[in-house]
Amino acid sequence: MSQNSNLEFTPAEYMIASMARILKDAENAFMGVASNLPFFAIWLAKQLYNPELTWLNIPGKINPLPTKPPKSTVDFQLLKSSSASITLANIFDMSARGELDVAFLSGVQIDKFGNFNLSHIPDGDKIKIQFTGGAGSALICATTKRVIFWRTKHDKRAFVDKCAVNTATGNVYKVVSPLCVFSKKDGVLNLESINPDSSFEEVSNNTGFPISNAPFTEGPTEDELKLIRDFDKEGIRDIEF
Amino acid sequence: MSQNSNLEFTPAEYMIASMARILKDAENAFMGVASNLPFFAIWLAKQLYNPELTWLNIPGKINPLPTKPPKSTVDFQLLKSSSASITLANIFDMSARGELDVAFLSGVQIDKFGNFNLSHIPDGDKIKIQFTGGAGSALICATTKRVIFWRTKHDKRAFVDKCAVNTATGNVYKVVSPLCVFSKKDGVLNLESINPDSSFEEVSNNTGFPISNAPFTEGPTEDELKLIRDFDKEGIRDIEF
Amino acid sequence: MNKIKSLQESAALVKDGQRLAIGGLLLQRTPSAFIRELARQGKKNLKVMKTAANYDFDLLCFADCVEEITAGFVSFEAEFGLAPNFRRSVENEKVHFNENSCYTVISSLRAAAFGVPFMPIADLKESYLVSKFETVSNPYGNEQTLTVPAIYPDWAVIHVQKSDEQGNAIIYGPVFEDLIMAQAAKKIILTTEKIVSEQEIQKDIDLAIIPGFKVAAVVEIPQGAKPASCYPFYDYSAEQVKEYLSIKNKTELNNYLQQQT
Amino acid sequence: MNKIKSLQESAALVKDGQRLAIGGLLLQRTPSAFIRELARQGKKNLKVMKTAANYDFDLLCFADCVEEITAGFVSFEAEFGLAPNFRRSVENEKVHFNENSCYTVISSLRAAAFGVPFMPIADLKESYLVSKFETVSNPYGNEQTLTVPAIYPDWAVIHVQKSDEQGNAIIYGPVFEDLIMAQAAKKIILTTEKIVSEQEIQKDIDLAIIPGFKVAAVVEIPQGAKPASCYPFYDYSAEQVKEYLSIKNKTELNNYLQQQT
Repeated sequence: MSQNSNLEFTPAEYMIASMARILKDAENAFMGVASNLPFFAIWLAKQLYNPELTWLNIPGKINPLPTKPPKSTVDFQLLKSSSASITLANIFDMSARGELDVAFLSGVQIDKFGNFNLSHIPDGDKIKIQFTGGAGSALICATTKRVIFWRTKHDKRAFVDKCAVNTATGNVYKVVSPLCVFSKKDGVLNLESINPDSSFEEVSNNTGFPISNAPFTEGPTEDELKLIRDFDKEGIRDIEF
Repeated sequence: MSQNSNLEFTPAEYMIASMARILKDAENAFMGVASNLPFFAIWLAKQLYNPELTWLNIPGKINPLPTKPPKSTVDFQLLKSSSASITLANIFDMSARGELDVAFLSGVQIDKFGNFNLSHIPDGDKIKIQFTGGAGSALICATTKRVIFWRTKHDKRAFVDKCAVNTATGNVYKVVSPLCVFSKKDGVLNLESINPDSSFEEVSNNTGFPISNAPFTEGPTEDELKLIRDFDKEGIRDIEF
Repeated sequence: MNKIKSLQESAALVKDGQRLAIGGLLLQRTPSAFIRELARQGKKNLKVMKTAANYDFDLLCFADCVEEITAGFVSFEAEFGLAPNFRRSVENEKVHFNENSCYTVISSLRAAAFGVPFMPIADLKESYLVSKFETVSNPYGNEQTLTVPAIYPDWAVIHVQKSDEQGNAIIYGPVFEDLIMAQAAKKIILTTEKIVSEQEIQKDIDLAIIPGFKVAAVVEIPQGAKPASCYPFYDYSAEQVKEYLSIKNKTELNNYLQQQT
Repeated sequence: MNKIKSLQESAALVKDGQRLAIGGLLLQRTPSAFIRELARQGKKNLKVMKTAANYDFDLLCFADCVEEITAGFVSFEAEFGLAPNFRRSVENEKVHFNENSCYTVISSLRAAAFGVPFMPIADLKESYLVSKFETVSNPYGNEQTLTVPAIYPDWAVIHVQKSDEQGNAIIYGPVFEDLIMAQAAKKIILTTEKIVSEQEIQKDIDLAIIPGFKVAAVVEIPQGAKPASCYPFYDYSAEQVKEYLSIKNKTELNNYLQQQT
């Protein structure tokens, strides 16, 4: 339970609220493949903080109005009552032109420089463990103005000193995990705030690079929690936990 | 009147029939801007010789079924009952990929090498006479397999020894005028056949480069003339004569 | 953000010397009313681009609004003849005609839309246009590859059949280069036959290919393409084109501009 | 020309070792029935490409049909987990995974579609993918520009909602990379929910973006994308995806393939 408020919240809710707040001043936000929590963050930001935010996603129906949370990148919910159409290729072009403001990316490893690995773990010239591939991340991370890296598991296998392979590098702005929020400053990740349900010790013990202490994140507010819970009655936000 | 048959026909009808016959074995044919006679040629070829010919045009509605002849490149007749959609950009891409079989181009000057000028007449570094610009011809002539040059006026100002400017050069296959048909062989235009209403002398006197004699073209057939005349009751085919 | 603007307000967004990509092609879906307003406001030194133009660029030449034209073709067709003011302006060196192929206009817009500085193109053989462009060596082979530079319009000006208040817009029939112009340009000005509800856009959502986020102005102008056509609502007007072509001097042009939307 | 073919006949057009671009994305509009038929026919050494794949490429790996995969992402999502046969095949070096960004897949297809040997792309900074590609000097400036090579598929295999007998086809909802694949490929194989009349295509002519002229085969397969979805007709089937993912060995895979369309 939170140390800073009497509201209870789950790690998913902590991450959703933390990511949604980053979008308060965003012009547009893109979520790529397999982006369960970014969906909720963008949806919440549009409800509560930034109704004019332009929401871009893989199916390319802009600003849809889903009636319940999608279970996948290509869920029909993402095609509902949208405002216009764009191709995935043209979303990448927007990023290449510098017109994409915020994008959410995830990966298996992230290191202290904000590089991330969605490719593989090498074994000499061979591939020891094959991951999913980085999807659009190499372009997005290099050209979208503010990249938010999110990961549902925070441990030393994920938060490493140096990635085995740099799939994507560049404009990492913040990193959101169930335990904390990092921001990138002077080329390295700095702890920005800690989940009030966690502690500096827990974050530090699960992070593969040195960090300095930071204040607690403001936990999800009553408004945030009510909106999320009313919308997601099936608990789709917890699918990756 | 024709010397080879007892059918009367106009210069427009001669040109239409001559161009339509070239399309007998064509896979697809593109007509660009301001292509009045090529329209009739393609339409006639599809009626009479090659129903499977794919007809591509600027508005990008493929194989339309106009109920009467269009008056311009963007006439709504070219949008009627078509079979699929393609953008102009993607028609150019087809040509660049080598997938465009036949294209019709016109211009102000054509020379004995099959170059043509739709740009201007220079006066030193300045422009003495500005023409329309070559539209897509520079690409089309260089990359479409067989280019048919057509021109409704056959005189020494049009058929020149050497163009003042080469707007487009390359794969010229045949040249069709009211007086005759040329074909390109060994890098130069050769007289292939003469309008039965004309003569070698008339062609020669109106051509700015040396030519050798050739047989008469088979004039438009009864079938060809009937189809053209039934379809074009307003005489749109004569608009440039 | 309220994007609904009058014709006057929207044309006032365009500054002298800016580069405009103009939607439609020849006499189809031309943003004609907007072009006339640019002329009424006496814009100067505009750089305009399009694959194939007539009424729009000829009028801007007539009104001395243009410094440079990048296009493949500027002319009316058989029914009407050449574009007289374009010709005169180029021959008198009042306007620089940066002659392109329609294809190279598209390729330059693609480079801008893709956020890359140049675009490889097909070989144009001995066309004199080649002298305007640079070649690079294909890094995956040995051959020389012709290229064109990116051209970045400040504005794409597009006439559509339907737009909502936020500039989410539907184009029916041929799209021509309008989509790639919208992508390549910094911002978009839309003139529309009708401003409709979001629900009306949703009915044809797969054709709503202009998203509103780069649209700076939405101007409702029924018949805004006239004398050009706007499929399927109205065809081009031969009479109105001839009326324009009959204008002999600046005084008559000013009268014409005052009489029209 | 009669293009209507059975699933067997159309898959027989594909020869061992050829390169296929596969339409749809993840579990949407996948030409799944065609993929299964490739597996049943025991194709070998195929080179397949797509931005983001799962069922299709995983199954082709499982059935040992693939030599090379060019893609940005190969995985199921949270509901189902990773693509187990893809992973195993790559880790065992039975399949070469030519990892790309989804963006570079698109850019390589664009180069092929535009008939040019390479495509300039945005800088990817220090991504390891950069080591796979060459840079050229922008001939209109001084900066180095990253590029990708054209990739030419022998076939684009696309599942559509409606096609006529000549392969003029409509895609409803997201098009993904299908159009650019159709342009880049030498020939196209279409599987379609329904073969419809030309008149039915004409009703949505602006969405009839696949012209028939490069289509070599039209195969009517209702539910042909299953277990993937085909908007707006049916959603993906979680149950059927799980059924596939429960297959443990080649014997079970063969049974599965025999039971399915």
